[in-house]
Amino acid sequence: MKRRPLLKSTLAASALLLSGLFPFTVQAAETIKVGILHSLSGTMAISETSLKDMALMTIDEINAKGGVLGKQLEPVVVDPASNWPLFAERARQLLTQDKVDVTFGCWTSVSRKSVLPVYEELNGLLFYPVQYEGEELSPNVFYTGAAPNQQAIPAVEYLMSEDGGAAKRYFLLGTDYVYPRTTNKILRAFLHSKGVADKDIEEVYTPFGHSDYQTIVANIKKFSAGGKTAVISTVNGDSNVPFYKELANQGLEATDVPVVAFSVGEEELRGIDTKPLVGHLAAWNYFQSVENPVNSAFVAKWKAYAKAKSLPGADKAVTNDPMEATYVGINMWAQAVEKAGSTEVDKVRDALAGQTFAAPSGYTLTMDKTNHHLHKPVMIGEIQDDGQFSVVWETSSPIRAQPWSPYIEGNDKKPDYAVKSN
Amino acid sequence: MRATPLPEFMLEPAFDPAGSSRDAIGASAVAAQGLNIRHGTILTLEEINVSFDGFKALTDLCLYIGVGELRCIIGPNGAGKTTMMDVITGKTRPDSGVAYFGETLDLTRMSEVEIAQAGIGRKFQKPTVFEALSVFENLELAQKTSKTVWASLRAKLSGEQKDRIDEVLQTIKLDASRQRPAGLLSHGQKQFLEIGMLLVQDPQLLLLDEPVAGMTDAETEFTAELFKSLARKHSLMVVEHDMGFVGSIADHVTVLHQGSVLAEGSLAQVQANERVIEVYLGR
Amino acid sequence: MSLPISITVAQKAGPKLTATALGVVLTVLVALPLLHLLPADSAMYVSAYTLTLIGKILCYCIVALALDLVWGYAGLLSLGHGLFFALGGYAMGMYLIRQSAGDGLPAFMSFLAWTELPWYWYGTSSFLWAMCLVVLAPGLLALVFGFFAFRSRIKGVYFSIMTQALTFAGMLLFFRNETGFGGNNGFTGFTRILGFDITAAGTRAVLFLATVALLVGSLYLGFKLARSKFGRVLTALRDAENRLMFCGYDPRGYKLFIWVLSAVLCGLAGALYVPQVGIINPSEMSPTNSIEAAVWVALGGRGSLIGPLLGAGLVNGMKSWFTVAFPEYWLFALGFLFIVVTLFLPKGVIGLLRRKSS
Amino acid sequence: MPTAVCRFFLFLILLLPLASHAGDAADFAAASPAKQAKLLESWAAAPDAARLPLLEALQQGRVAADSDKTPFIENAGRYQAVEGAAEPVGSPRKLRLNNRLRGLIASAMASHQLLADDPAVRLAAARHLQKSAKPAQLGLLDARVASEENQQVRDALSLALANLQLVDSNPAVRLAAVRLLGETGDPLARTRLETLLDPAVENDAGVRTAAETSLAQVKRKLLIGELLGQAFSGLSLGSILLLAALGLAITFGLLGVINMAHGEMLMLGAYSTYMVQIAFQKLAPDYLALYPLAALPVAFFVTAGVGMALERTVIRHLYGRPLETLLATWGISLILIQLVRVLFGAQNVEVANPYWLSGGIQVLPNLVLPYNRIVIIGFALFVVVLTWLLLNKTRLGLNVRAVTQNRNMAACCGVPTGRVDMLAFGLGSGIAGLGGVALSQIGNVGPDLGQSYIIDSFLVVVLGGVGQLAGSVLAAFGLGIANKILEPQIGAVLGKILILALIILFIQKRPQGLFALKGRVID
Repeated sequence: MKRRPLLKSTLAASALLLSGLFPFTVQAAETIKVGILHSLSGTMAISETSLKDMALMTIDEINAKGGVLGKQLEPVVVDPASNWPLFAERARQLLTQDKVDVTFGCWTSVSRKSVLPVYEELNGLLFYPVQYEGEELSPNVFYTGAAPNQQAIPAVEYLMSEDGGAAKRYFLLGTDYVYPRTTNKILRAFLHSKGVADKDIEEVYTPFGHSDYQTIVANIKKFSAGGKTAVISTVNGDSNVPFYKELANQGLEATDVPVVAFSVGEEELRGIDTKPLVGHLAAWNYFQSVENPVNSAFVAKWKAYAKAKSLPGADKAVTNDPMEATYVGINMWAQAVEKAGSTEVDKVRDALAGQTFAAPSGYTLTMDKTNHHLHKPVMIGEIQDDGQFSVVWETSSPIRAQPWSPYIEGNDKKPDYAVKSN
Repeated sequence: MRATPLPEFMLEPAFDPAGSSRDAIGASAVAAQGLNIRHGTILTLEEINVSFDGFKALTDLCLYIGVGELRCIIGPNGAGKTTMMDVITGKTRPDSGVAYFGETLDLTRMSEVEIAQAGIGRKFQKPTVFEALSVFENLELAQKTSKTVWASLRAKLSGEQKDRIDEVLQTIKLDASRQRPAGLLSHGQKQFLEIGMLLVQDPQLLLLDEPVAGMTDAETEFTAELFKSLARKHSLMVVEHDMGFVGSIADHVTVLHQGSVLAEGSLAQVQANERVIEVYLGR
Repeated sequence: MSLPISITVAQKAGPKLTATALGVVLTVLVALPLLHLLPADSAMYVSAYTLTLIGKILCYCIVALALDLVWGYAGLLSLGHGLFFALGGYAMGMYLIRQSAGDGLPAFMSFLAWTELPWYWYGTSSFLWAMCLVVLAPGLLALVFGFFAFRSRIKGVYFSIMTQALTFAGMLLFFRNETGFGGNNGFTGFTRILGFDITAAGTRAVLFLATVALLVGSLYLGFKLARSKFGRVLTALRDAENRLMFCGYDPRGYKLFIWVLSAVLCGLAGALYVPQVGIINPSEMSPTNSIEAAVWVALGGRGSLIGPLLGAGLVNGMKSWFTVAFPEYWLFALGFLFIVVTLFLPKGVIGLLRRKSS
Repeated sequence: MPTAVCRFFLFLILLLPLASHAGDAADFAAASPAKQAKLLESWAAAPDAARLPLLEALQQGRVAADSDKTPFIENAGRYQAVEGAAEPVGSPRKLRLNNRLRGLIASAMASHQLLADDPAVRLAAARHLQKSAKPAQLGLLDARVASEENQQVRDALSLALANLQLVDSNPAVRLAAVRLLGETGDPLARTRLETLLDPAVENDAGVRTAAETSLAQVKRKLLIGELLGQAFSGLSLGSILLLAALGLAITFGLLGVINMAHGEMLMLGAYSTYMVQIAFQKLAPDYLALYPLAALPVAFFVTAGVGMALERTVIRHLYGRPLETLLATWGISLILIQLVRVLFGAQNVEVANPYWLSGGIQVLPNLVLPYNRIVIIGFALFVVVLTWLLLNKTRLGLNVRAVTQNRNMAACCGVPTGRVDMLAFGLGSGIAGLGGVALSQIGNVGPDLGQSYIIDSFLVVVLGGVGQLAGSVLAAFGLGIANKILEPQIGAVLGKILILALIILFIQKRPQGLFALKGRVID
């Protein structure tokens, strides 16, 4: 009886090691596999879960129409659990074990940066649906969210206009990570170019998950005594509730100091009582409240889907910009596969250039011929008391993305087409 | 838990039963340690005051222990006996007062470890041994040797050291249990093990807090013999409630009361002292 | 009380069987990277996915082992070992990012408009110096923190919470873009290591073998320590620190030694982790990661060296499997596992294996 | 149909006041945003009581226009023509306002309200004009100051006027205005006075000197407001930390359970609040404002129940093995988080502040104390007192203290230790639930709510000294205030890092926390 413990532990250890060799996948005949790489647990689940559901809905819709190339799409959903190394691991698994033809996923920049080398190494295809800081252009990624010039700069232009309140001073408030930092850097350069002096720009960052905005709101008030002020908020999703609550309770109203947010959409407003926030702004490329037939159908479909799948909070289901970007991305990919007649990445990539799609935003969006970004319209929405936005300003036509912002030094030398990062 | 076989390096040559179990300490000599005891006093406590949040645990306590003396400390509960030991071993810093080990070592300025290394050994009121280690390992750790990290990383027991441990194991009658984890010993056995650990540590001054609590009569008697044999070569300070035990070992008794010395002398003397009777009988 | 189980296991199993069992595991671990070198269509081919997954788990195993040395033996529960792991990882990451950036600045710095490297980046393009940093950064931090903590005898829960505060502060610091470590994005997009392509099969195999070697080395070291007098002093320290002091041992030195050693092991594990998973980011320092490491150790059975390895392997293996198989429900499974193990397996998995065998 | 005709005329007569200004609403509805702004500015300069209903409706966003650009006012879903009795052609659409227009509407509204009968309304209007008055309103203000009877309103108006008079051509008027502004503690006055220091702007040396004196006065007042504000935010943050940590002070501090699921108890408390809010919305919408009060007992009993169930099933098997409670409660916390995520969704849910917790009280011109924070400070103290009473003045408290100090002895004395453990854990969890109710009023309510408070909670309890209620209170307020003193100096991120570093240093000095028990400690 003396000999068993180590033997057993050895067996257990090797069984464990082997478990990694056999991922659990069911092979179905003649389907096209589509990877969905969104966090369903951990801190990012709050934002990404609805993107997973939207992707599934879109795939259902395409399948109902007969699929792509006569084959059904088979979604492979995995949970990278808001853990960045796990994102890379899951991506490698999707590409090499499940052999998916395309992946829709990621929300944070860091998760995209984490999987990027994997997609480039294995020549995979990733659709990234969220607005981001730019400074990247990979041949293996298609960016269906906004680049800074498709969101931040038009928003500031609006704030400078008479209708936007003709702000003279700008309080740039963000969570301390790359997207706010880069965006604010671009904005500062842009503001300089418009003649705003440094003393009229204040840049403040808070840690992740910051929940006490007393001091910051007091500072905004102080700052705003020096002239018409607007706050440009790149505060990360979760911290917005305490920020807006503090703003309302300290009596800062949108008429005095409007806040324009780049990370607050319909989904985030679900967790906030919006009555005190009426008049604050957000800049996106799509709002649920946009009125056009495509959008009405899109919203209705989503609500029905949420109800049918009894998703949590289905009775209050809303659509938002990244969801629209996911929807557009999957549809464009399907069109491109049809055009290429193959799911091969290189062929699909070529077919995607110049692909168009009538999007819920009411515009026909075009995938740029070279730079892997969509041409998107920009809309400024005002928060309403029902948690929706009403569009107060929009561009007359879609804008071409500038992933390499001209306001960052050295970017003028970067090519405006996709190159592998190594 | 079962007794576990001993790793090879711990296996010992047979112990020679002819060795003197009485003289367990062996040939250590107090004077050889470099401790200055010119005036024949190994421990000096003068005007010691300790208070905890306003409660005065020790008040102007004065106490002297001579070299080779066996001193018993008695006193009712809360008299300050354990606090005094804490002061001597550096666990509690006195608010004021003088505490010297020998003539030169100021105990109030030394850390617990320095005090232990200087040669004061202590047995706790509640027997404290290293429960996860075997009896043998307990003694091995306590043994007098270099105790730095580096030394312990490369430590190997010499034959001489093993002999010492075996000798002490015999003395404290735990030879048969040498491989048992100390946590499985009975209360009395733990008491003996702790005494054994003091023996291998070979201190010049031993502080023993209620050493015979939980022992049978025979064990108590044996302990008394052991302590008497230790005196002269070592100095002992024994705190005990068992008057019979005190009577059987002590030549000199100190009575503590409310943090200071109430009486000192032979057991008969202090037992006849009016104030002592008052304190003990509450008259 | 728990006897250092490793000793008992080794004693009971006998050196021969221990060697056989270790030999089997080792053979498998050495074979895996070699099989990875086969052509991809070969039947025995081990994919890069499998290799990096197991490599990652092995790195976690080293962390678990390091944590077991301080927790299982010295009784110091650290809830901040993720910090040391991440520091080692960052030191390696600095080298890797310099490799891929070539002569220029790393990309994240150039778009913050920095024109030169901060002083602490000096020399990181040298592999040797980076390796020194891998040891020095976690080692020195552990030394300084440990020196003060052990000097003022912080122990038990106080110690745990302080280490947690330490790693939390580290995380916040590294999240700051101005700290100069890429902020939230950390370092990614590594291309070369020592001039070799980091995605090449050969490089992967070597990295994997290095991890195996480090694991075996730390295990050997752990066994040596556990069986030395030093190991026994640690156990004594864990159970009765005061008694040990009255025996004349200064616990500070002992604690400091094992604490720094453990931190350095974690740093080394982090350094091997980064090139294999391809990213290092401040979330490695998040307190939850460190708590998870404690959970691996407790699950496997602390104070047993082998147990924590099993724990780390088991939890991470399950996590990898569950997040694919039941993405929505894996947290339930993991949570129940923790509860069941604590309630019914107080000595961890290794305790169960031992009980079955007796 | 004579009656019908009569009625029609009567109706027209009633509409007369509106009709007499026929055109205002129609002009507005037909204008472009830029024109609308001009209109509003002109209305603000020449108030007319009859325009008030229109402005009110505009302010509330109830003005709509049909396809003929005829203006209507919406009233409970029905559209009523502003001028005349036209029926809407097609369905009217609300006028689209932007922030600039809203600001101008508020300003016009204020100048109209200067004519109101109620002095309180006039006062509020005058205060609003201090911020927003435009030079075009100079004449109006001048006239109102002269005719205003109420002293307070007149003072407020004089200040509003003074703001405009700073650019008056007469140096004497400017001087008087500057002197008057020195009396206020208004942050806007500071900016205005600062511009006067420039000789290029203000050519009169006397006025410049006066501006300097006034500016110093204003700055002093502002500083007071700022310091008070900092102190208040420190207290407020402290009270939040305290509420978050108080439950843990019992489950961890007294019972010794390293309760990693404590954060999830806070989360459950917050979700209970959400459920109560939903129930009120469905069942008793009239009393919706009272839902936080009703949520208190609900949250307490829900979390206490969950806590007791956990104690019975899991934690009771782990007493004496504190570090293993870490593992088990960590598992519990994972399960609870995912459970809530599955039941309520991963997104945050909406918990609204009722009216009595919204807004704040303006203490000084630059100091607003939000009601929710004031209430939470009071609530925190209330819970502390309650806990203290429970632990020190009741049989249960005595038993709890007995069990935590010496379990075996207590059992020997006939204390039912099992039941006491259960109740004590339930109490700790219940208090965490109360904390959750408070947290729901200032931050997110989502599955991860607990995770963001757990580290701070442990820091508070440990810093205060484990098992010391008073220590936790002191530690919470200490941390809160220290945080708020550091934040304005070095920013939120570095501030937080520095606080953590300070805690680590502090524990060096007092390894057992603030309130450590001194004396003989035997181990």
